[in-house]
Amino acid sequence: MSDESEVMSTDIMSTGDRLIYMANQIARNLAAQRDADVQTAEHIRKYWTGAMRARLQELAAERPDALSPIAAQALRRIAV
Amino acid sequence: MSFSRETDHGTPAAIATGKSVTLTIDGQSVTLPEGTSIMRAASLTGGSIPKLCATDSMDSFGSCRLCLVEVEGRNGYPASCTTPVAEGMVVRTQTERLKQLRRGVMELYISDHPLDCLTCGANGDCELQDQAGAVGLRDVRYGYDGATNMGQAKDQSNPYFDFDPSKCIVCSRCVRACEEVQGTFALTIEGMGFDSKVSPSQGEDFLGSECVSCGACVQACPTASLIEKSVVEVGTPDRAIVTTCAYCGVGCTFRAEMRGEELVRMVPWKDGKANRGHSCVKGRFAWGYAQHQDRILNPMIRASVSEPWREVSWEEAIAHTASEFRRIQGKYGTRSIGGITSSRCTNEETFLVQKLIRQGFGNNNVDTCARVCHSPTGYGLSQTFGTSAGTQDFDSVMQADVILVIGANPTDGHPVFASRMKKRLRQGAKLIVMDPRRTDLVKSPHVEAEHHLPLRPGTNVAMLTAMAHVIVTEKLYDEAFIRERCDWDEFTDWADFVSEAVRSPEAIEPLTGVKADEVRAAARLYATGGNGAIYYGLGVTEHSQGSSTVMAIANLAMATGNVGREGVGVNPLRGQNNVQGACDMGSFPHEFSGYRHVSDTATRALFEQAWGVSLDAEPGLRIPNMLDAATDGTFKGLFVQGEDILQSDPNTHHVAAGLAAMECVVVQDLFLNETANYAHIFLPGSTFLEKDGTFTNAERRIQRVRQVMAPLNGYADWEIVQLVANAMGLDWTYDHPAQIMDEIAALTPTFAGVHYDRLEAEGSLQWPANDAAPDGTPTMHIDGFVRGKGKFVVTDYVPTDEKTGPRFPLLLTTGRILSHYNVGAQTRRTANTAWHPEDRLEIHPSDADNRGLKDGDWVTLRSRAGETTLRALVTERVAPGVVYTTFHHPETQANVITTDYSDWATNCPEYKVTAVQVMASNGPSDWQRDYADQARTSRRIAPLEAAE
Amino acid sequence: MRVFVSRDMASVALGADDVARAFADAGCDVVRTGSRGLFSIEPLVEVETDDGRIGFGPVGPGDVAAVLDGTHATRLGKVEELAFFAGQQRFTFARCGVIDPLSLEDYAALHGWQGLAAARAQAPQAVVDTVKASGLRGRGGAGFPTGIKWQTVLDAPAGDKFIVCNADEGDSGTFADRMLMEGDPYCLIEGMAIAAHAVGAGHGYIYIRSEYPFAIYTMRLAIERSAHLVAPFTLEVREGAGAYVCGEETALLDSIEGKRGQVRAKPPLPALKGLFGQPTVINNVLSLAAVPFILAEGADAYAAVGFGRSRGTMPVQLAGNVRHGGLYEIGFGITLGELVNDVGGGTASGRPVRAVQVGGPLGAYFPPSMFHLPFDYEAFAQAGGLIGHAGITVFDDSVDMAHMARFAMEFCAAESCGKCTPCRIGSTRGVEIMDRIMAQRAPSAAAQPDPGLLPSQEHGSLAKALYSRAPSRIDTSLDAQTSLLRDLCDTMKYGSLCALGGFTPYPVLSALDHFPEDFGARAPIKEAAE
Amino acid sequence: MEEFIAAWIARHGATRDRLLPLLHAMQEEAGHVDDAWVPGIARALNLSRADVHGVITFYHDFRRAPPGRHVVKLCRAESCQARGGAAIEASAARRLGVAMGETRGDGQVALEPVYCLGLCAIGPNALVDGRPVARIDADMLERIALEVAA
Repeated sequence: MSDESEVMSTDIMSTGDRLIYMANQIARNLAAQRDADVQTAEHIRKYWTGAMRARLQELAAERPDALSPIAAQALRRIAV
Repeated sequence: MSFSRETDHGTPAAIATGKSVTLTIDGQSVTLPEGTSIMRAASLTGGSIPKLCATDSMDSFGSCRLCLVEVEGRNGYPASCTTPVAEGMVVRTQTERLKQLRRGVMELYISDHPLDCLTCGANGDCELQDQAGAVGLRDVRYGYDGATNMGQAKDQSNPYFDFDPSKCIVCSRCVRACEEVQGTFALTIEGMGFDSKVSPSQGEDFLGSECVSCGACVQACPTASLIEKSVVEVGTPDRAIVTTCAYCGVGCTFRAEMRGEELVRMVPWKDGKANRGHSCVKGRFAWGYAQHQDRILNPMIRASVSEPWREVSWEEAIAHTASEFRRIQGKYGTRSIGGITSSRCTNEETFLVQKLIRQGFGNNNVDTCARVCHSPTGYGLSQTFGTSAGTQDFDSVMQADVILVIGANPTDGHPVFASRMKKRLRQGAKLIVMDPRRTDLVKSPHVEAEHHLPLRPGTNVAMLTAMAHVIVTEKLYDEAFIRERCDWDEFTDWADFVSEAVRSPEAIEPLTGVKADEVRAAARLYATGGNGAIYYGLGVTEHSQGSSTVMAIANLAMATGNVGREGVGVNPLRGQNNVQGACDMGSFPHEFSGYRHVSDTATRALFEQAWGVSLDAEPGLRIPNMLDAATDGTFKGLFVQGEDILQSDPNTHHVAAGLAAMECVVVQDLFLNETANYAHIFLPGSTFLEKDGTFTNAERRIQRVRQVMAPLNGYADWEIVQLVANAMGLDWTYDHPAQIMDEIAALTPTFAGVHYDRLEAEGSLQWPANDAAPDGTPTMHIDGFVRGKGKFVVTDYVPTDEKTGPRFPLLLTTGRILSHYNVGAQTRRTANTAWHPEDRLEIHPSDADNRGLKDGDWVTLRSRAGETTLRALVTERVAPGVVYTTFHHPETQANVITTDYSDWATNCPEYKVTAVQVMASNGPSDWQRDYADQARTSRRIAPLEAAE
Repeated sequence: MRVFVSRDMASVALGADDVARAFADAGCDVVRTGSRGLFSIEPLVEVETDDGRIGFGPVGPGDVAAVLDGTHATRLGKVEELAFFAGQQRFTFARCGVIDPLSLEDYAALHGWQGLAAARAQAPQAVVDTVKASGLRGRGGAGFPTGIKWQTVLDAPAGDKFIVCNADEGDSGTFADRMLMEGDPYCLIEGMAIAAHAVGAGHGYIYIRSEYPFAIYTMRLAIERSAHLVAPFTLEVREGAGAYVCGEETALLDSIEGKRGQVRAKPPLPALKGLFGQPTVINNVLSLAAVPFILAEGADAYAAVGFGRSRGTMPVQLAGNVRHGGLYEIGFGITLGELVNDVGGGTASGRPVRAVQVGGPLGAYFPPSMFHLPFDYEAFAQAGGLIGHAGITVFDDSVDMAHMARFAMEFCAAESCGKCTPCRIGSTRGVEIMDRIMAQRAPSAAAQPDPGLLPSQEHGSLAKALYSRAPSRIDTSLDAQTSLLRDLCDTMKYGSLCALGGFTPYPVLSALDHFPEDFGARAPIKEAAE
Repeated sequence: MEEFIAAWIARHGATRDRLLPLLHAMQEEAGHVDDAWVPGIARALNLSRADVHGVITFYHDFRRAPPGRHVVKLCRAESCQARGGAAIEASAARRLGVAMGETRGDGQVALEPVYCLGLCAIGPNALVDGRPVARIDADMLERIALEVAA
């Protein structure tokens, strides 16, 4: 069994980093739209599992500056 | 021999002019379209005129002179293949005089032809043999002491067919097929007069010539001069079953020609509406993998991936699968398991896998490999047009005036469609190619793009927005179309956005590296050149802005009114045979079949009522999220059907880590693929030749796949899924895929009218096929857009985070080559390796020089995600600063290099942009060696005795 | 003193350059002209005197003095008054041999460009009507009415249209195209410009066979110098590459398009879908060169001359074993005998004329018994022959007609484009049949070899196995091979895609029918007509 | 040869119908069209190698191997035969020591057939290194033999 740790220096984002990165990326690509934060929220509600949305809430709380303004505003719109 | 060959009317159907003509042939009055040849007219009305150089897949040639007829009032004996019918014409086709002339011609033919009919590979299937009989040849008075073309060496270089010049009657059907049908022009006639000889390229053997081995010439050859090796070995076929190819998204239909139970050859079906009687090397010849010894035929299980496999009975394997999944759900929760559907299995099988997961597992953790190719298409086109599929059928290209190809290399990826596109280009349509590489469509024999925009990888949105800038600022948009079919306010928003100076071709030139006036010229041509048709591939979707690019494309089409009629449209060239079907069937975690969101209560109620369970309203995990959840310890079980995510998905380390963290990985496939290295249960799958079902190709055409031979592994894939489902407590009672399609039709509005009896009758249907469109929908959005008004979406260029820098100065983009398909699992187990035995790194001479690299050297390719080694191919096909490779061979594992950046909307991986460094290497990287060892150990199968 | 010496390829082959140099060295002002068209008097030198140009010929480089002082033995007087020239009606070849081919002034002085001016003053349809009224028919050999061909191209929908001149004159015994291109190039150019105006074509090609280097050189220079006069119509020369079949119009078009010179099936006619798929006028050099006269002098002047439906003049070429070989432009209707005996003066060898081939290698052989035939498309067709490009090759009684029949098949085999079966395979089989016939016709052969016995008689089982196709069953007797030759000719004549395979039976069958004795026949089928 | 082709198409254009003119120019420059240059020609005119090979092998004029130092093209057509062409052909082959249609072993002279030079009243004719020669008889043949010996 090849021990995972010896594998080449991997550049895998942790799950948390990836969720932050995904949220910011969605926000950045919808920035040019009229109501970017509403659209970002709608997108996350439509495509993310409940667990992913909940995890993002926790992360946003732990690291308030991690999310971009649009992403942060969008998150506030997502009730759950 | 009663083998029902398709009737060959000798000449193609006339180009419709609306007018028809009445004439008499052999005393019978017939009425036919103007322009029809006398030969075709006779054939269509029950008559038959001898022919050898005429075949209805090509224009008439008039060289064999067998088809002479008499026409009242016209002297001499015109050839019926090259003489169109005329009003009031009186034709006689069977007079004594004609018989005498035909015998005279045949006597000349046979004076220069070997007499070995009884031992010839084409015995019983040779037009020369048939015609010699038909004209009643009894004598060859010329004797055999004169000059002949016999006794020439046979060319057996091509792995699939032989070329025997001694049996050639120089009818040029092969040369014409290579020109008109395939468009490669690899054959010619060498010399003149009696010494005329068919010659690949410069008189070389076929394998060494420009031939791409599409098989059109072999199919066209009336004698045994060009013949499949399988026919020579096995014998001529005696029955044929029409089925659909399991390789790319063109969806070619073939006649699987059998001799008893043995498949002799695959011949493209003339009535196939996607391929119109043409094929490529993969569909035509590379089907040998179905009987390859690597096929796993017995189920196997093991406790951990470090142990060798243990063969078990089906019952044990199925029960073990069910119990493991239930165990994991018990321990880690309902959502701790999920599955991946295949884009290579049938619609019915894909539907059952997502049903197993939703009804059986009770969650929406289902995804498909469309995730990594055209998921942005689904998202982008549904946002703008309201439907997740291409707008045209393939025939539509023949009405196009301007063809814009973006991020696609059809001559390699969709060869049969590329041949039809090349034919249209030779008729005068103009071509624009937007691709970092100088693909064949940019310039190759008889094809030349009007404009090539070699943009830097990752700058698609900037380029398309700049083209929009030109179209809007120079008022080239179709205002009437926009006002009628789109939302004017949304258009003006979009128009103002794209008009800003910062989005002009001049502004983005430093970014894309393409001269501004080239961009302006291309934009003007697309907008004003007549019917504008856009075809795009993974070079659009596999980017961090894949979805934005698709929407930018849709914007261009709407702005110029190029939607809703023949010859225009937005056409994704979908990679795999059923990737469109896989998406249609609800393989994505967020939607049911027909692209309806899981949160939509009405739709969910429909499925809950049909399946008798309450369904999860929450979207499930996508593949990358499954792997993340696995490393986090919350996702422990995975069912993978016909998919090899370890080789095809990006950032191999990430995939490996995810798989390794799971407790039960079930793989259902033909061979022990790379993903199986981390699997605990292996359920042997069946090939497309061994089961019934349907595939849906890139033009939404649903076509039948018919069982040609009994499944070697004992079950069709849908039967296996049913076994697992019932073992998990469900009570599925399907005994034929037709019933599954009926269920799909009942639950999916766009498939409402799709049933097997209709598919048998019509040959194929393009969805939506329902009461609103009883005969299917060749062209979409004719009157209005599916979503009502076409939606202009503002798409702003956002640079990818994958940046080049001193450590990784070059940009890597990936793709596919003609002879291989996807990860090569099938094609590597056929003779296709003759053309592409290893993945090569294409690198520009200047980049190679300043690294001291020569063509063929071993090089190390390294990105921040990983490193591998392969041999260099120094070429000007790639621009300076850009390198390219394919991902067909596991030894190179190109995807160890690709990073985990992906499309913002669908997480489609950014295969096309990876910052890399290339340097001389002295051999395989450590990782490759470790990987090879791991793969070897993991593929051991314990010998049966040891198990007792 | 001004003297005129021909620069025509034939004259040069006979030493005209040395003669010209000798006169130049003697201080004369030497004007190089085309050839007058009578090769027995070449190299010809014409001296300009007060009462016109006095011709001397043939002249050698050493005869300068004798010519200049008028005492040279071969003094001919005014060349146009010689019998060979006086009897001609030179509508097309009027200037040939008189002017400096590349001098625009010389050309204009003799009615040059008047036809073009007349044409450009009329509407295109009017020009086409004039050509129709003239009764001009294709001089290449098909004899298709030129006016009707132009009408089809004029009526074709707009878009690029082309004028193509077929200058692939590959028939043995023909050189009129060569002479005209080397002697009066502007005449051809003017004809093509008129055609361009008549049908709305912008560009023209002149496809000249590579065996005519002088004509290629002269035409290219003439095009350059006259470009301004024919603008906006533009012209270019395209050089053939040694394929006789490219004299067939569709093979010629494929050759210009950069392809193998293979014959295309018709329809579509080149007039509708010709060069690069566009409507194309494709005519022979002589057809186009006749047009300036017709436009300048009027259709009636041209139509007044002729015979039956063959209107106007035909530049006949006398060749082979003939005393006065050369170019004789005369109205249709003159008989074959008058041409061969009166104009041609019989054979050069002095032996009796045994046969003449009319219309090049695909034309029929005529015995003296048929010398009554009037030169007319229909008359020759009825007599089982053709006029073709009006070349007459004379043979004396030393000719072996079986050898000539064999050569007809050999020539077809050498030049067949290889596309259609009757010609590709038939021509080679034809040569083999003739070899068998010629091998058995030798009168000294004591006993006729037993029909069916091949020299290498196979006894083994292979012969038995081949059964109906065993070599021993193939009847190689004279009668069998002769009837096989007739069957082959039938297949070639009615089966071939074009005239190469289709007309090769003309020389073969005419030789067999009119000269059976050369084919070993015991009794000649037809008594000689005399 | 690549430079020659590039220069030529720069002046004359690179459309497909330029193939024969280009082949003529190359043969004039180098005496023949070598198989090795075909890929370059094909790339220049955007044709396949098969297209170019098919054209080169179709036309008699184009040679794929270097010609003899001297080339005698003797006319074999009917008019020259009527004036004794066949006999001259036989003696020419003997005198020059090369069969009709071949190049002599030492590469000094090639005797090639041509079907009509348009000098049909003054045959037998020939082109000797491109120069027209008429009424060939025994001593003219002798002069030709000496000329091509050089």
